[in-house]
Amino acid sequence: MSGTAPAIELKGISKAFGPVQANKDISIRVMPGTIHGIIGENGAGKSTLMSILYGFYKADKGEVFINGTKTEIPDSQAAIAAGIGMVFQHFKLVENFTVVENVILGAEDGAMLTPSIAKARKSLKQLAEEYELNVDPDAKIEDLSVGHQQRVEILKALYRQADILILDEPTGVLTPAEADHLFRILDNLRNEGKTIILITHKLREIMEYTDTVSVMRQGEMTATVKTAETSPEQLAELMVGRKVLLRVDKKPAAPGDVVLSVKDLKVTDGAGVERVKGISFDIRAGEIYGIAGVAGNGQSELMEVLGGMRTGTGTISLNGEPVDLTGKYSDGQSRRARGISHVPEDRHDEGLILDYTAWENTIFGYHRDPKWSSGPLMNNAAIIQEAEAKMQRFDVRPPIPTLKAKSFSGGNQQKIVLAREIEKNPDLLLVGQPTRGVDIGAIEFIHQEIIRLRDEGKAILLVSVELDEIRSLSDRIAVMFDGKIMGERDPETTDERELGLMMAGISEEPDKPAWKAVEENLEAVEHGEAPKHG
Amino acid sequence: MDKMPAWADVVLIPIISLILAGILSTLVILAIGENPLEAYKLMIEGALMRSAGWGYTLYYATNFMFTGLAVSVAFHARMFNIGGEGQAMLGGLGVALACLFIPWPHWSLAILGSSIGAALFGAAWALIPAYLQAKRGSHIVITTIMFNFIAAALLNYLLVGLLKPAGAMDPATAKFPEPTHLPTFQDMFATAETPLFRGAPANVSFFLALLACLLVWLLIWRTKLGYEIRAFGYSQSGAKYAGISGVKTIIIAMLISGGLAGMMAVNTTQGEAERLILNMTEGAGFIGIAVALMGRNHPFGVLLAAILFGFLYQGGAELALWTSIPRELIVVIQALVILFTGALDNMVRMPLEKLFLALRKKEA
Amino acid sequence: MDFLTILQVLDSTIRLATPLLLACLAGLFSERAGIFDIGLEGKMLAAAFFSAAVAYMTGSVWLGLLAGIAASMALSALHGIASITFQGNQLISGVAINFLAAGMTVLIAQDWFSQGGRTPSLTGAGRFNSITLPFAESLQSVPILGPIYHDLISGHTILVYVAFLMVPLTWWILFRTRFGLRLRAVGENPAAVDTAGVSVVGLRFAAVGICGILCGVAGAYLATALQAGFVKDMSAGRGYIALAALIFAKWRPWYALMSTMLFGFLQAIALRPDLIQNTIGVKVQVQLLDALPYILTVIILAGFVGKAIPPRAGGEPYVKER
Amino acid sequence: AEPAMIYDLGGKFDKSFNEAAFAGLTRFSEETGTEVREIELQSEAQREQALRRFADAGANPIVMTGFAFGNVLAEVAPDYPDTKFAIIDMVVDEPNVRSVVFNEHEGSYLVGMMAAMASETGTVGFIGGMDIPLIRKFACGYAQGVKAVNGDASVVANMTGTTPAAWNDPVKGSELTKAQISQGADVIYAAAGGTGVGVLQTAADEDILSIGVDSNQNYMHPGEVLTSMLKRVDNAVYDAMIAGADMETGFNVMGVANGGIDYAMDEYNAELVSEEMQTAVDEAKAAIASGELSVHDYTSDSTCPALEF
Ligand SMILES: Nc1ncnc2c1ncn2[C@@H]1O[C@H](COP(=O)(O)OP(=O)(O)OP(=O)(O)O)[C@@H](O)[C@H]1O
Ligand SMILES: Nc1ncnc2c1ncn2[C@@H]1O[C@H](COP(=O)(O)OP(=O)(O)OP(=O)(O)O)[C@@H](O)[C@H]1O
Ligand SMILES: [Mg+2]
Ligand SMILES: [Mg+2]
Repeated sequence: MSGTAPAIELKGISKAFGPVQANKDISIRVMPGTIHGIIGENGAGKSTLMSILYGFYKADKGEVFINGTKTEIPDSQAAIAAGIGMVFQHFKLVENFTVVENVILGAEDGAMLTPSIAKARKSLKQLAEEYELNVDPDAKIEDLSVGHQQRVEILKALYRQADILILDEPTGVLTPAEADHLFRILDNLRNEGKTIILITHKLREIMEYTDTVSVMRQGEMTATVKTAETSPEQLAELMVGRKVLLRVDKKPAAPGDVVLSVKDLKVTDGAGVERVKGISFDIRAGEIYGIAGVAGNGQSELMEVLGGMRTGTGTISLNGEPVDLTGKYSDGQSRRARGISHVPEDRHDEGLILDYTAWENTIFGYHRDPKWSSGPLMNNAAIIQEAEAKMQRFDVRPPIPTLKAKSFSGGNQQKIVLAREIEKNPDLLLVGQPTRGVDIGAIEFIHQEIIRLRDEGKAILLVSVELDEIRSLSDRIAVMFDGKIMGERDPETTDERELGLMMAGISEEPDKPAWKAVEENLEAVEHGEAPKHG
Repeated sequence: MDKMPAWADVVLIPIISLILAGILSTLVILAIGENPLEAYKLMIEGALMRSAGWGYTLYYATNFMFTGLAVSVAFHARMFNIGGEGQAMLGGLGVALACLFIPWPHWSLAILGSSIGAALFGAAWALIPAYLQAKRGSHIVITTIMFNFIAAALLNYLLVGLLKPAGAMDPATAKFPEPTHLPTFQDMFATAETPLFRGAPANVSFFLALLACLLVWLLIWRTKLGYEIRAFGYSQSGAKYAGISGVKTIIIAMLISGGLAGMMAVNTTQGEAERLILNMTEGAGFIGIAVALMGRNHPFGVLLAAILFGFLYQGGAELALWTSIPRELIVVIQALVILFTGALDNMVRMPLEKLFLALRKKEA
Repeated sequence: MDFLTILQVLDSTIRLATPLLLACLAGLFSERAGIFDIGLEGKMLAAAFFSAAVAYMTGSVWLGLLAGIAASMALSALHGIASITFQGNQLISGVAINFLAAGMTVLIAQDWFSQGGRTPSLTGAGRFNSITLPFAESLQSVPILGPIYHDLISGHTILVYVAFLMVPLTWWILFRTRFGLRLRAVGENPAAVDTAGVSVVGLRFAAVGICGILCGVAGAYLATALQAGFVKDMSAGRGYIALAALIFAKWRPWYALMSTMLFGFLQAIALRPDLIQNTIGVKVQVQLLDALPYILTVIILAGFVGKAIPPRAGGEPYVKER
Repeated sequence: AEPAMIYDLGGKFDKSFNEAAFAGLTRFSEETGTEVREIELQSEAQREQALRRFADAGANPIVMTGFAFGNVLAEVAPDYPDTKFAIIDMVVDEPNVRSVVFNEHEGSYLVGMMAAMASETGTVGFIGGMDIPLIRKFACGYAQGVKAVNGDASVVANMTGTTPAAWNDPVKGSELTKAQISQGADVIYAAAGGTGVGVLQTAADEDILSIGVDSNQNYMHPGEVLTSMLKRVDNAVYDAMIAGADMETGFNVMGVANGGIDYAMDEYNAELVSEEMQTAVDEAKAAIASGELSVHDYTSDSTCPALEF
């Protein structure tokens, strides 16, 4: 025990959301001037714990000590006063406000806005210099990239003079280069004596940047260790409670005929912005074609066009037959009838109707299939029976088809979607972010299922922001940046660095520091110019 | 894991809400210097203890079933159809045209024709707001309110001018011909020895409303269309993913909704007045909102809630007959019922959920 | 149409637009904070009754005004409790409030005055009388500007001037003060406000309260300035028109002024079938004139003014814990 | 048996004929000390219900206001041969029914004459409530009276609206009044229920003359209301109730001839009505009474010789 008091000490924190016990009797200590990592499966209670520390939720039980003094944190105001700042997993920014407006919101000086804004402008400039946190103070949030939005969140905290900064999964949406930049900033902050809590799913980040790490499982704190004294394998085991295979086992692919052929596909979104700028590729039977890229570079739109949710121009053909892209003669249902199944990126908003029962969800999108109905009426009994069988096969827990979808955990929800789409035995499977928000155990299972389908000779298009996932599943990897495919790589021969650069829109340019090129490129895109590199 | 058992959600909460509305109503009656017990006794005796009372209660309930179903079908697609009033007025027009200009040989055929007329006209009146919502994003709440006003002006124009028989005073059409008159409960159930439902306006369209409840139930919970409507209502992005067309779903749901609201006119216009009068809806379109809310947008719930509101109407009439309580008391009671069963639902729900959680914890 | 007739129509426009403007600004505060309010109608009605009743009983229109505001705020509080505290459905709460006001006003009026849900007529200090602005008389002879000043600008009740002053004031509050920033933020993203350490509930209640005050003034204007007493249902759908005007105005104060003036003008012109007949040369059915403001509203909403994007968090209760 | 009273949907305080009926009822119960059962309807379907419930309860006679009862009463009356019914504003041909109808066009004609004579601008106004034939009947009689005095006079006629709300929109009544004033009207006749309150108020505020309707409304703004067109529904109700169970049945036309329709003179408008005005109007009144002068009734053929709708 050293003489200094811990910056943060939580004692016996418990919190229930209705019947869900999100935090059970959690205690933790974080020393000042350190970066403390927290890892755990989805739903383990990490965000809840931090939200309690930030006064966003109120704990049912427990005490908080800041710098050794017991502190009541009934609301965020109190947390801010105690020097705590938090960057949430989903940013809490007002989209159509400018950066300064967001920064001063709640921390204004006096009742009038003008002086507050003037002052904030000045101190933003200072902070930008001090911590490499540049953003245009008059830009609207909705016009900024995620990376810059995140900077605004950090600026908000620093503007409120936070000494303790909590970051909840900050790198999930960043390019590797942006992530590097972020960690440089965090390093600076730590060197200034600030305390940082970092929640992440990425063991690599924990190992590289943190001083100490805590592991959570099912609402409980299972261990706190010094980072230097642990290993990724040990952390994974602590997280899931058993040994986990961190790599996927698969046989080499045996590609057959071309199933999907895409030529010069362009997609324009509702606001008139071109999101996919003329891409072409083929996928063969029995192979997994992985698309890597930072979220928002046109992958979602690509998937949506293929799935019939959007219109586009160009040509696609399935098994040699053309597919209508105008939306006039086709929609999601006719795509399904043609043998395209689609596991959407967002299971809550798209893949499932959360208020529908599991059995209703097992025919979602296929409900017009004559198999399920007699005349205008649906054959509910048959659907339920079939649903039960599917749930058994996909090990959905609990296998009760009459439960509402929202009462399943994330991993099981994803399994319901997969059961529906894979059991359809499609020619082409579109899979977006298959393991986002899914715990490690379920990830293993889902990966195996995808590979099984490939080995049965189906074509699979996989989109994921997780490089590791792309690399371990795909037979060919394409990287999308700014609506275009930057190039294709063989997973065996490429590496994270190369892919990371491509994700930022850069082919190798040895004479320039990578971060510099990255920044310039992102900036150009943001300002609507053509990227300078790539 | 649900927070509480389904029966508590479906039965307990509405009952507690109703009791709260009742308590406040009692206070209001006390405040205007009347005796609440007397009042409630009068209402119950007048509405439920005589066959003719039931004849009125069910007559009103028929209207509310149609408008309540209309609101709930639209609501399943997350469309808030406040235009029941206007759609019912247009439905009345459809009934009148069908009854006046087609020589029906028998009521059984006439009711078919007039139902189709009512549904078509009501649906047509819902079509424009639906289209504007689906295609142009015009807020359906506002457009349907506007369409209520426009319907009133249109009906006025027709009834003061074109459709009014020469020499008549009322802004109303001519009386419908004899063969279109619908059998009332009295015609159907009374015998010489047992004079039931004397003078009460309840008529065969009550059974039409029951049938509508059944069909709506089938539609929403048993058909592919209903599946799509609900899916769209729960999640528009989900519907898009599944290839369910938003435009189509909105328009179809609103057409069905408008058609149902229009069918209310079969009861009032063909069944009761036997001619189209200007004020034929009498606010039933708005009551439909409350009925749908109370009935949790389920046809069976709508049926029960419609009967409750029918009882309030008929009970209120009895109050007006035998006491000097102003008729607006019933409006206040309705407001309280809507408030507690609709807007303040969580006030009852939150503590109940806590209670059930605590109970469950104790068991475990 | 000669100049004086135009002035008269515009004068009528101002009087008819005033309650719409007040109600529209009321709705603006509420909806900017994310609380939809179709109960404007009911609040106006309640305020109209209580202002007239109290003005009659005390003989002071100012006390009447206060009473009207208090009544409207009481309904606002109800709306707040239902939709903010208990996270209920805002539309339903609004419908209930409209019913409640329609019933209660008549019930109480009958209990107090026994005049069939009406208040006795107000006289003298029980009413807002029109104000003649300085120099109105002496400037009347100045061509063009004189009549405009005398007939159009001067000669309204104080509440009309209050309503018009509310427009710049609302703009200033919303866009130049800390309160306004927070208010707008809470209608866009309440979570951002919450995590910035400001109470969402407090802000929303404040907005709903301001909405109550303005609806109260609108109702009092109907009963004690435009009229000399309350009759049942005297708000006659103005709350709904104000809502439509608010959407038309895209939730902005200056646009609110313009859109309510437009609606006021439509209503004023509907009162002058003779002018319409003279201008377009054909006689227009009264029923069509009567429906005209509503038809135009629909046409406007159909997107001829571009898409109106409501505050993003509008209509949704702020729920932290699901 | 005590009598019963059923008011039409407008309610008994409609500042119009229901209220006049209420006045008759009040006079009856004050004079005789008898309680009278009353109901204000709230829906169409209650017409029959109220009739039957009162008849079953032994009320006699049962008086109702409004033409809308016509159809229903024709069905109900035969079921209660021992009960007497009186209906106002409609004819029902049954042995136990007294039908009282009013020649409102005659009274409107008289006040129209007065308006034309009192007008200095040669323009007079009419503001109706909801646009229904009955109100057009008022307007048409009024316009004929105006033209009879001054063929060049113009009549500005407006209806308040097309929904029942038109009976209760004094704000719109006010604005219509102002609009009519700006068109030159300096006498305005309001036949608009509660909306008329706004008309009379604004006319008084703007210092022009107004004309009340149904009941004597001269008192509302002393010295500012020219006269009121009286429709003595109160008398009809009083008479029926006083006659009790022995009420004579049959057809009863109340017009200028039998004092059922009149115009109001009292201390409040004495100064407004000149000698010669009164003479002229009384002459016309006599002519109408004797049948010499016939005023066109709009509802007879839905046309009006003096006014276009
Ligand atoms: N606002 C809420 N209302 C109800 N339940 C909640 C709420 N927030 C979280 N939960 C539940 O509490 C549990 C813990 O959730 P939490 O968000 O803290 O997990 P997490 O560890 O941050 O997961 P993730 O990795 O997905 O961010 C989960 O079961 C979750 O469903
Ligand atoms: N020597 C350095 N080492 C590490 N990072 C640096 C270095 N110099 C600049 N940066 C960071 O790299 C980013 C890009 O630098 P650049 O000079 O383009 O800044 P900027 O354009 O003002 O920033 P922004 O992209 O926020 O508008 C900046 O955020 C800056 O903080
Ligand atoms: Mg989390
Ligand atoms: Mg830069």
